[in-house]
Amino acid sequence: MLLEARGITKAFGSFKAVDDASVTLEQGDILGLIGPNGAGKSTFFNCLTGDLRTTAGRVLFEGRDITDLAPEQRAQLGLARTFQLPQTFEGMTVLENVMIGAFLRAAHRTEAETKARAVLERVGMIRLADAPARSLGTPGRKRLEIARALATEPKVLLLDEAMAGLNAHEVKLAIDLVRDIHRAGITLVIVEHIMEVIMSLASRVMVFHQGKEIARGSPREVTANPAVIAAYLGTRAAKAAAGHTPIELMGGPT
Amino acid sequence: MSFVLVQVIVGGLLLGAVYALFSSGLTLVWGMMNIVNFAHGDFVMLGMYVAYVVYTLMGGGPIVGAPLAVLVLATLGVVVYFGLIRDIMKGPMLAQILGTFGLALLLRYSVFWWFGADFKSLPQNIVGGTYAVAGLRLEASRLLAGVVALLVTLGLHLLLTRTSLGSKMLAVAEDATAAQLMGIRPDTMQAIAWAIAAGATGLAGALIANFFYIVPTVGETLGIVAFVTVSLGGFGSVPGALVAGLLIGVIESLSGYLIGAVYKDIVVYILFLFFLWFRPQGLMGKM
Amino acid sequence: MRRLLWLSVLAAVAIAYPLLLSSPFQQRLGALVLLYAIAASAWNIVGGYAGQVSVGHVVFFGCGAYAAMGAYAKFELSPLFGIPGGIVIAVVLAAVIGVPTLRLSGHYFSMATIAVAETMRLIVTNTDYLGAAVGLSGPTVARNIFDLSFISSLPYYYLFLLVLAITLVITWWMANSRMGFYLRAIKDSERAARSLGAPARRTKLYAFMLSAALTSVAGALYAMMFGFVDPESGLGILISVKILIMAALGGAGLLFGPLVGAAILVPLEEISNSVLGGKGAGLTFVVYGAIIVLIARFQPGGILSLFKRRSKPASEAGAPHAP
Amino acid sequence: MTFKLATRLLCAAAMSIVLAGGAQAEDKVVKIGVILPMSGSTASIGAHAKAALEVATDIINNAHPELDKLPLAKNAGLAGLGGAKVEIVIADNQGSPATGQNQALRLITEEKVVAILGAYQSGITLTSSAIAEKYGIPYLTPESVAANLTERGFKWFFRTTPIAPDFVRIYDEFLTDMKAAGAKTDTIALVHDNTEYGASVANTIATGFKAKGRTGVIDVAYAVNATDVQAQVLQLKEKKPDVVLMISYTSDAILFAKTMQSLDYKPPMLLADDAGYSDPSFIKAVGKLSQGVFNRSSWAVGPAGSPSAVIADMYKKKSGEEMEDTVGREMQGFFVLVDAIDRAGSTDPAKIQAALKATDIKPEQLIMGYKGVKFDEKGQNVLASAYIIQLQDGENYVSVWPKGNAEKAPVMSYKGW
Repeated sequence: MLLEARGITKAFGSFKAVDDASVTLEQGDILGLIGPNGAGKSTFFNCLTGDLRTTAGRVLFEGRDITDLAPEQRAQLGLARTFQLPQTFEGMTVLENVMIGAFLRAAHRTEAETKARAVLERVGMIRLADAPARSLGTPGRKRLEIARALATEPKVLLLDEAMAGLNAHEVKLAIDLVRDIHRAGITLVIVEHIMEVIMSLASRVMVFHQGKEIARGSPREVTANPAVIAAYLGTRAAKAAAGHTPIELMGGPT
Repeated sequence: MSFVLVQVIVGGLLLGAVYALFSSGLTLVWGMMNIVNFAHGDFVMLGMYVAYVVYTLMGGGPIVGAPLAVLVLATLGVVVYFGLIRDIMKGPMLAQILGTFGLALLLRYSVFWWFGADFKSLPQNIVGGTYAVAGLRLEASRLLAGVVALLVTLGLHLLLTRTSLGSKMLAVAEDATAAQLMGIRPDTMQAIAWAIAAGATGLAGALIANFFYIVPTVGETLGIVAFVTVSLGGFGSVPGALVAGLLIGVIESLSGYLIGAVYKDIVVYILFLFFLWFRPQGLMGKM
Repeated sequence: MRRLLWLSVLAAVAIAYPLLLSSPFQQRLGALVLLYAIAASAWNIVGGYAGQVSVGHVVFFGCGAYAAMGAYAKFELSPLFGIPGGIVIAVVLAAVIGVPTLRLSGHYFSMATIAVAETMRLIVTNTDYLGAAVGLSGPTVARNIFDLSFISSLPYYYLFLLVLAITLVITWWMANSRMGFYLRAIKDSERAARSLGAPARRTKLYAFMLSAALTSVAGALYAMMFGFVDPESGLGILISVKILIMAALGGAGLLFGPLVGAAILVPLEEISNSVLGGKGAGLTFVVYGAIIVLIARFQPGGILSLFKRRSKPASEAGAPHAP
Repeated sequence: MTFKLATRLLCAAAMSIVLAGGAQAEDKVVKIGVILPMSGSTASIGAHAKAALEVATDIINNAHPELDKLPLAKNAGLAGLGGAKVEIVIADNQGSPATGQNQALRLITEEKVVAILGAYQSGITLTSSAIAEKYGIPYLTPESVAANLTERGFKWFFRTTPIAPDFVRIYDEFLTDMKAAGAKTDTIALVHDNTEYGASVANTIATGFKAKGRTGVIDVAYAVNATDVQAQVLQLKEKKPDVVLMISYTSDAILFAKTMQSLDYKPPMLLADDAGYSDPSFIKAVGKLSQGVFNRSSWAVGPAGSPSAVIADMYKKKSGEEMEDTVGREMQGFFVLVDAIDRAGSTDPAKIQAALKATDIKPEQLIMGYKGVKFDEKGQNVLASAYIIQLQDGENYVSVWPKGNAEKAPVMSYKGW
């Protein structure tokens, strides 16, 4: 077992954003986290990365308890992430951005630069290496985030809505990139709004609603689950929508 | 509790109200625009000089001086906003420190150039003497400042929480781009905020002038007090500045009386650092 | 290559300056520029590269100044002996201040450093051992060369030049190491930097301690040159602001930014004071203030950002390229 | 290359200074450097002192037979140097010991002054005189009172002003006389700030009083430029000292007067140690709240036609202010320095130094109430002294002690407002 979360609860005051959620991740998985806005999937995600401290529950990585480790320590162990709103290092070039990731496993500048260039080559951004990162648009920034995370040589890569704000063509390119990453042996956790992405990528899906896990299984199982449809649309609408597939309801391709 | 101690505490409360009064403008722009105004103390100083000019030219007291100070400083606030702040806001925090510190020197020494370095003072009791209430001595000019401090705090708080202007200003503070999409002009809102903040600061200066000395460098003394008050109260929190001001006033008075006046500022700073450790967002600030 | 050329020109100018402009006042101006450049460069490590705007850096400056003067006044040693002590005190103090305050972001950090500096100034003002408000004096008549009490500013000039060169080399080396990259990343987004494995707090703390140590050296050199330190000149918040302004004006986060800032502001201040100060109308500061305002308004990134090498524009930056 | 540009600018500016200096230099001009606080929180002192020194320069450079008792006044210019004129070059110390030292260097090396007068704040006098010592240029401080200044073994440093041990003697004698006249002087509160002036003077007075058997000394210290002094006034009100001795700068002096009135506190006797209480701004601001305050001053206006009255008049014409002790000491120091240059008959620093060492000025040749001017081997004027003056009407100080010099009898109880 690569990554495991047991009974994660995260409360802000009296409000429980995540309530007793558990998950296990095996080497080679692509786990999709879905749910409507405010369902708690992002909070759960941030508990896995260490950006948020859990109120209760444990997080284990390769059997080791990492609940109390800071994000940088988890990165050291092989956990990498991207951000929903890209956190580009604005004052640096594209290459330097990736070097920050590469420095995790490279002590010297030249070594980090070599590694970063290799990663840029791999994600198809080598031509932009010397461009200032602030000149990138949203798709570029999203991809740069992935490149930076890859440069840390992670075992698990957690993508937080890596495709939000991209057009259909760009989404396609991004999906190809994720597949490529997966083929390289990296396990993935994806938080995503776009069902198409989940459907085409995820091997397993976990659905959140109001802080609780309401369903899990393969993408097809989950999307057929009435509780999931109800969560997305409300109970009444779910009844009315009976007969449609959740993919259609959730704005996926028909 | 000894009688003197009561007088010390009452004196501290009045002093604290004054601190709150000249800090409210700072907390407003700091919270709304995330900008540190190093020239704040010099805005207070300008308010004091307006009161002084009103008195020497026409013998007027705070009834004329205070509104005029509000007007003059509010105008200055708008000018400073469009001339400087609007542009340095886009820059790094360092540019803001640079710009407002330069502005502080410019204002301070322009006044110095015009009025000279001599200490000025308005006549004692320009606002109706001192009252003895149950043996406590209350100076009318300080009482007036205290009452105005409460009114200004209340007024600013209501403005921000209860009026559409206030919610527009807060919307700009929250996210200028989003506010712009909703049809609010960030420029106008921020200029208004600067006018209000500078006006309130000018008012504070005009009222403090009734019982304090007036000199071009007085802003240095008052500015740092305002900074501590605002950070203790929480950046952007007007009620926070009031509570922090009162707290600092009472602590200064008590420690000045009980421990010794040379240590009172140390007590305040250490308390402040202690607070930063446990509650870095200040008394009433949001994270 | 071009860079190397410029560097050697700069070095040549710096070495030749006091020989070309040899009046004592010009030499002293040169020495002062270098002295402030040392302090501002030291500040630049934490304020420029790491983006942690410390307004209380004078605390470390004071550590050095008091240690140097204390070595003489208390133990009759050469003030030079105070330098290591000053560094140790500054570094320890930086750790004590840094651990709690570096978690704070932005303005809170600035305010905390102001409060620490003011507390320190008030404590020293009331400590008789450290000379209280009267301050500590250095050797007025040099007993030997190690007292560093010279008539000419020339020895100071070259000493400062050496220390500045060391400071800049350390800064350059840091900026090109993992630490420098991490600091710049933390400045832009601490959260992202941490997610990529940058130990943000530790890195900031190290930068703060390094900066404190170098600032302390600047303070010691300052006290040696002027032969005196008191709470106002060694721990006054105005010194912090002055250092900060020089770095910001030249270009914070750039290697030569602080030097450029010092090379502009120090002569501006001294010369405008020499020309206008005696008239007593405060005009010195009107001019000084106006110039700072104008630079902040029109060149918010500092003077050097004007000359910064334009990076290649990312013409197709909008879209990523598929492999 | 910005550094190069700056260097070039610097060159140009420095050259223009030199050129400007060169253009002004005439054959028979003796330049004297003056370092004063012309900006910052003590700038008003600098402005007043500047006016006083301009009056003094006028007295020296032009014939003033009405002041013939004073050396140098009668003839135009310096007789000892063939009628050479004196020119003062004022530099702003900006309240900073570093700036003070830089300016001392500039005055010596760029302006080629033959001597320096300065620098008001003791810390700045300390750093700027060190430069003069290294260059071998006479340095006279008319004002700075810190004890350590004359303890450095300097050979070029002189001080005309009375210092803290002199204050102890003066206050002790004054209080003894007042006690004989019926005032209670058993407990004395020393109210002082924590600056180098306030703390060191209070310290010396406390120790000195103890040595003279005055044991009832209460220490009330506060931080300079206070925002509020209510706690201190309440402390005084509670402890009820017989005498309150104020050692304060103008800002705090004004605040104390206002607070005493609002808290209705009148000590039986209020005695001030010069500084803020001598500032004309203090009298204008709160003189009417401080009627009856005693003050130490070496300055007192004599009868009409006396040198001090003539000078007070000239000064008022120049500055619009009343003459007072601080600027008086400044002016006196300047006269002593120029007198030495005149006697030296040369602008050679060593000769001026020798002349200063040989100074022996009699009381009638002075504008201030010193018993003369004569320097000991450390450079301190051993004959420095002061009067006690009183603000009886709240508008003008009159000298009330010692008797021989008194204009009016002291009014015992403090009137306040």
